[in-house]
Amino acid sequence: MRLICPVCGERDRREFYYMGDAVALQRPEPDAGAAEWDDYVHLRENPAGVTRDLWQHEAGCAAWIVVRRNTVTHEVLESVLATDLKGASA
Amino acid sequence: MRVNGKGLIDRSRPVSFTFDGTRLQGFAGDTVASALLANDIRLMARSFKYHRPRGVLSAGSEEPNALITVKRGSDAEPNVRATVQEIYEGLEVRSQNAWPSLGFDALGVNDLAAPFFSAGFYYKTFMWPRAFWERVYEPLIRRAAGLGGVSGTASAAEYEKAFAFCDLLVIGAGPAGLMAALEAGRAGVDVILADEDVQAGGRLLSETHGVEGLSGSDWAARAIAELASMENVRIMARTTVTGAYDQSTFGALERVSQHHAPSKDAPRACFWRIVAKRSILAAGALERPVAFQNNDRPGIMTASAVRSYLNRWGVAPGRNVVVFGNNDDAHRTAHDLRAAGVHVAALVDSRPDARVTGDFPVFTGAQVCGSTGRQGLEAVTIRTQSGTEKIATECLAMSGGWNPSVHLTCHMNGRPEWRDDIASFVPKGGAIPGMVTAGACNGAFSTHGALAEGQAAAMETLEALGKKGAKSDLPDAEDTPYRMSPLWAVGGTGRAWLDFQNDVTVKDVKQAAKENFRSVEHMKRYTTQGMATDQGKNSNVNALAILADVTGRGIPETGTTTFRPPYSPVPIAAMGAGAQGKGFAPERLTTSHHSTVKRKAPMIEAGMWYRPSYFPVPGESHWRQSCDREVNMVRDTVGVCDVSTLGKIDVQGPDAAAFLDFVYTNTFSTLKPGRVRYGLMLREDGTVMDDGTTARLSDTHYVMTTTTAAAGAVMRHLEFVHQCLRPELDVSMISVTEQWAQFAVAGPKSRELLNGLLDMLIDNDSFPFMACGPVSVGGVDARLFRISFSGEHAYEIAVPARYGASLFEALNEKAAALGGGPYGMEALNVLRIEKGFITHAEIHGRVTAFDIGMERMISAKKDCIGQTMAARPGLLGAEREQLVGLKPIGAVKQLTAGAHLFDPENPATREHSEGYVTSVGFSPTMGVFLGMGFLKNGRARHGQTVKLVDHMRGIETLCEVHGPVLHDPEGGKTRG
Amino acid sequence: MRFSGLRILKEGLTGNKGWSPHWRDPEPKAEYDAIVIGGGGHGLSTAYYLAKNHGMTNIAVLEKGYIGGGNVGRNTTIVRANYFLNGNSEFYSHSLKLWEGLEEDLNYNVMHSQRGLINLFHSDGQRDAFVRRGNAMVNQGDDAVLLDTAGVRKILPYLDFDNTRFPIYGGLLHPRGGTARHDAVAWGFARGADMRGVDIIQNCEVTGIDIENGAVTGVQTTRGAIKSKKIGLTVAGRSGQLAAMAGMRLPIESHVLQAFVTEGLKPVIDHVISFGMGHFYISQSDKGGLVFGGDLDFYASYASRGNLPMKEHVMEAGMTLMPMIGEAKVLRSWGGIMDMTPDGSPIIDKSPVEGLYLNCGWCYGGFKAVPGSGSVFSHLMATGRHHSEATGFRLDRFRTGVGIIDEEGTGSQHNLH
Amino acid sequence: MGLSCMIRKGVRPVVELLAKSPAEGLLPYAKGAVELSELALGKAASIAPFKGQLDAVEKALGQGFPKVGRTTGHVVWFSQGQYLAIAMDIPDALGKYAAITDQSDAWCALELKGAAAEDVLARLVPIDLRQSQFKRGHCARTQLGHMPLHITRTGNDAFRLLSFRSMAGTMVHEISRAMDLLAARR
Repeated sequence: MRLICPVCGERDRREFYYMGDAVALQRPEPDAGAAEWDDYVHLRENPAGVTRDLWQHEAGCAAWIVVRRNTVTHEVLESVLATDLKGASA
Repeated sequence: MRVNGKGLIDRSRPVSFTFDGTRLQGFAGDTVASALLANDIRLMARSFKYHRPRGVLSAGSEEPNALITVKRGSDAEPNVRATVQEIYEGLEVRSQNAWPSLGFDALGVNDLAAPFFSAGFYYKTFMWPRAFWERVYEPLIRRAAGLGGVSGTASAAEYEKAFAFCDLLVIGAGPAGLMAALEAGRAGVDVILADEDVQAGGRLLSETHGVEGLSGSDWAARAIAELASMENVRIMARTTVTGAYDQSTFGALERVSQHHAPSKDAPRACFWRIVAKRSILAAGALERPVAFQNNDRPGIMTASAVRSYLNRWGVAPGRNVVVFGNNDDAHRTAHDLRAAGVHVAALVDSRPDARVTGDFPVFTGAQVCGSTGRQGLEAVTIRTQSGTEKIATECLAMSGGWNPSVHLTCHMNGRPEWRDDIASFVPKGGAIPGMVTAGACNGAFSTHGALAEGQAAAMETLEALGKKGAKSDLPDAEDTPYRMSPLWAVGGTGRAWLDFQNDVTVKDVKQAAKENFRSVEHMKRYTTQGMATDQGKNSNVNALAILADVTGRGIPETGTTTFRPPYSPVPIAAMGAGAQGKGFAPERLTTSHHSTVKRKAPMIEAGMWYRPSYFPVPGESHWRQSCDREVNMVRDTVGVCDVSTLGKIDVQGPDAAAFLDFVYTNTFSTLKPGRVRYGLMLREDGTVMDDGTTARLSDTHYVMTTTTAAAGAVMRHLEFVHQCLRPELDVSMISVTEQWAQFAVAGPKSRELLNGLLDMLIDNDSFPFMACGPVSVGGVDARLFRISFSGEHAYEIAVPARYGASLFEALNEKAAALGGGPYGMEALNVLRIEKGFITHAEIHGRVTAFDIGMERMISAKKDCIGQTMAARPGLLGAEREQLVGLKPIGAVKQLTAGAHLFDPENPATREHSEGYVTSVGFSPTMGVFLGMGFLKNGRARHGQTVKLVDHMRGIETLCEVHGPVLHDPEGGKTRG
Repeated sequence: MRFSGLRILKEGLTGNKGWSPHWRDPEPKAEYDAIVIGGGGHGLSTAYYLAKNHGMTNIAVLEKGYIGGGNVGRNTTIVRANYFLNGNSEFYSHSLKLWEGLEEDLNYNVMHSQRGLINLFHSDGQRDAFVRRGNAMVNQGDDAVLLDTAGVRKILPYLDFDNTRFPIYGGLLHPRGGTARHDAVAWGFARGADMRGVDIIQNCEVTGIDIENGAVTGVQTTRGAIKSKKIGLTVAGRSGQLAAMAGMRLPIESHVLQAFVTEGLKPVIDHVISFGMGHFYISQSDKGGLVFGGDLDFYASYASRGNLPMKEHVMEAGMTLMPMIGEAKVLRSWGGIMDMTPDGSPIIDKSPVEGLYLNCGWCYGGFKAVPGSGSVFSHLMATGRHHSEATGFRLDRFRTGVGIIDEEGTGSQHNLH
Repeated sequence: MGLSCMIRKGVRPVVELLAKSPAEGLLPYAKGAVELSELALGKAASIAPFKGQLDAVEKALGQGFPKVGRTTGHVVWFSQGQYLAIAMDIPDALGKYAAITDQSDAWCALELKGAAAEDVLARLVPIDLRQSQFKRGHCARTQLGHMPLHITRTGNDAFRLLSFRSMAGTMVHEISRAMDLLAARR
């Protein structure tokens, strides 16, 4: 399996660390309440199909990236720097 | 029997080898199988279940019967295909799964008991009496099962792994693959051409019809020569592409030195990871047998195998051969044999309308329905319209038609499609992204068809690569149509084999269906059909057809089982190459390593690092003596310990302070430059992640320390928090763990030691407790931190790593002069237990700040990672197990880590377990064992007595519960 | 039909003509007293115990493909009860006791073989952790023995004790741990359930869950609508999709776990060996294949196949621990889809929807749990109350933080368990 | 080879600290058509420009910075937003615009040279090092076996390899093993 690092280009999966659903980027406010925090830390859409998940090019440039990927075919559709996404949303 | 004037072997180079101790001769270019047949040896192996005598079925890696063990120096390689292993001078080959001998195999009796060994019989019995399964039945079954054996000791052989990259990977060097590689190579793209065979050509090496007026092998040789002359083409012979993985990554096994005498330096095989932008599968096809009564005798093989032995290796598998098929292709075998002067006793074609000519007896609309000959074929019985007759023969060449080699296209869950006209499965387009299939593996069985599809595949691929391909004229070659009509099994009462190795017969499949194992997956798992070492390459389609027939479904509806990687088996040593011994993980050595080893300190692993456990001195025979001495040394004078393995992370930038406030539970923005503070880090779920001290070197520059174990995880976490949560913060992190060699100098005389070493003097005002700053030693810029993990007056001094070894010597020299010296992990552990400091033995991933009594360190004035979830009701309260100190008060004075804690009144059962011990050490300072552990509502139970029970070590004692800190609770010593 | 050696003999002498289906293929009825969705190990054992222990026979198991085609048919067949946290300890202990009587109970030889499981440790810290585990096992009433290096060498002489990267300090032996023939477990429970009247309906995919004012009323399937007021989900690997049909999100991420088998070899490994340092576990099947596995591929996936980096890691672990397996050839590798939860422990609970019960989140501990899971889940479905040995697997434990069962201590990141 | 670049400046040096190089005593090693030797990096500092300060940094340093995976003069791209200045003096003023971190002792620097150097690295490094793809001056952050690696092609058949100092022994072992196995093929 190969992923695209927006910084380094296409690399073997062995260079990447996987964290999970890209929901990790939307950290709730401290006072958001138990339900929202439970959602953030535990509950998952877990789609059989296209998903957005969070990886770090740990053995490479250390960039955290959001990868749009198909969980059934393992097709990689797009990958973006987490910082760019946050910049855009900010 | 050798046939003069035939074959590609080098008759000028005789090669001798042994089979079960008997010395035999073959020629360079022979496989074990061809050489044995040349020596008129047909019996080569025994089957798995019934131990039936077996010879070769095929001439390739798909061979299910002729598996042998190759002796290689001290070790042996089991389950080698005799059809693949090339012979070399001195090769030692042994047969397998037969005792006492291949000729007389005691377990052959299984064959007589076959009626009781029908499909799934073992699910229905061996249940009484209960104990007998493990004691009697299973051991017997295990001993009977298995094929070859591993030697039981580590193999001396070397294996390696490698990566390769290309624009186009062509899998298979038959006519289709060669044509594709030629066209792509000429167009200038980077090509890798991989083929599992020794020599390029595929079926061309085994057929008499040529290409462009040249013999097949000559044409292939010419093509390979042209390819070899191209810089952009890489030819990989003896290389089996074993698996297709995501994003066009392929696994491949190269047999590097198995074809010559074992050499201890050369790798036996290399496992390749090949990354290709595009791929072309030209894997050819495999001929399928026909199921009829006793179709498994030595001497019965596929028609194409007979042609291979004859045309490629110059061997006639028998002096007298019968050919049996359901297609025109099989006729070639009869013609080739005849032309080579081998007697063809009969050609039997199951099709009434088959058109056959040739000067040998021909039976159309007839079938071979049985055979005789215990250890080798003696005769076959054929059934014609006019009845049955017996024909004496040593070899039956059978053909049920061809199965395209679709296997790789199934590795990513692709399902092949059924084609009625050729009664075979063919690859589904797009099953492997970027892969095009061509030639026989695609259902194009003629040489012309293969060449044409190879060329077309190349053109399609070149276009996809954005390259212009110039179509060259196709070499002219035969284009005989493939005429066949399905014949899966010949009717009859006896046992007709489908899966030869696993002894699965037509009856077994029918019985499975009767017992409602009608799904193809159920049938497979119930009968073990297709689960042998050939993974059903020779048998799946036949078995499927029979299942379809008995369940009244069509073959497409019945579906197939999934072909999974590897295409052909891969040694664990190949995919795991380099890991044997220490190669599994890098070894990290501190700058004091060599000096430490010289001091005879036993080393222990700490993550990937090695750290000294203690430093023995003359007269000490037990580690406890050394440990006690080292503890006392630190308490009384001064000790030196290499702490370089702790993670050190430089945190710099205008927002460094704000960033640390967010990742730590406590506040670092209020920390003054030149000072150090202990920090606690939580995971977002509120559990403790790590702890350590962080020093502020300047307004915008901190250096954080982590535990040795968590260094990597913390660095990753910091980058996550920065890049994914707080990218607006202007801060950057870089690890300086490797840059600095850092040593703890601990004990009442630590300052005295340093003042005898540093280029300047320090005192309690210039360097109070928790101070840090630049110093210089021997003229080298260094960093000094006044921190303590021992509870004593202590420092940590860091120098650029190149000076580490030298400084360690200097520190020890000075320490010795003061009555001190180096100390190791054992002493460090005791010192911190006396002081109640935690390590990952305590913060093991399930404890909260509350559990370790640090909930007050979670500042309410700010948000931080883990703060919210740490406030969940379940993570607080008396029911939680809380950190306590423990002292034995019973008769038994020993404490053990891992023991559980109970109310003295209660039995030691799960319901009553109230906690457990995490760390234990003998405190020479206090003359008792001290422990740390977690106890329900522990903070409220100081002074109470609990029962410690360690079933594992047979220890039970009473303990007094107290606060974790015993040594110098007021901390006067550290400030001193 | 009752299976026995005698029966084998009789059939053998009469051409094996008398065998009958192990289970029927009935048409789905319009309504059942209870429906179990998922014909894997957990679903089939749930149905079996619903019928056997609770007398509920008008029930159906709905399977979208063929029964036993999920993780029960693609695992490394290990059966053990060596957990150390409340919630897990009592449950797996309960399950192991059921295993020990399973052949007689089912009249089906599932080849449960208690060949002993050894967890190796490689540092003092790991030893202490395993001692704590061993003590927890004995506290629970199960068995555990602490072995030092010599003790391990005695039963596993072929390990590399001299040169391996992470020296072997010892091991925790679980004598009652072992293996079983995975497919047979599914078939045995199917046959047992079928004999008690349970309808096992294959090729019947559930496409919707009908809910009226907060309670389930039935399911939509590829073979029509089926009514029932009690529905249990046992669809590990697909729990998220099924829960979504009921408008729920679960604390689950699906991951792929690979496993491997080598060509048949003469007996060489008698025990089940687990190498924590490299996350590698291995045993040898009765057919002679070395069956082994490692860690997750670590990325969310529904493709039952894995990639090279983890394959290589697993083989490398094998090579540093027991280089003598080097010449064994890997014959086949496959992948299963794991329901990974935030604490690595399962969920057996009522759902917010009345009549809809959850049995999911088995991570990769599902096989050994098959009998236990069926017995406690059937109890919950039949009585509405948690079984005494399975009170810990609550759905709300993550939100409240009460009774989190995190054996690995790696916290809420799903793939780290 | 002992690096003895000692800066004497303290008040009263009482000890003399000797410098040791990471792979001291392990190299050079030659096999087949390849040589492996240790490189003296000299002074090496990582430069991570603060937000929007790249221009200021370039000005202060009097040179442009390389693109990702490239080298400019003495500056190599090192990681996301991070550069490594090798054997050059860093003006203190730079600290205003960037995080400067001394890395002179953090890395074991080796040179692999020879016709088969690329084939040796193909045994250990998971990226495409073909001359056509990875040209002189190109660099990348990746892995060497299971070790972190910063690799630069310094010539047609020469590479500079940086990995953790503490892993020098394993680094040398793995590369020389690959050299041996490659040379033993026939």
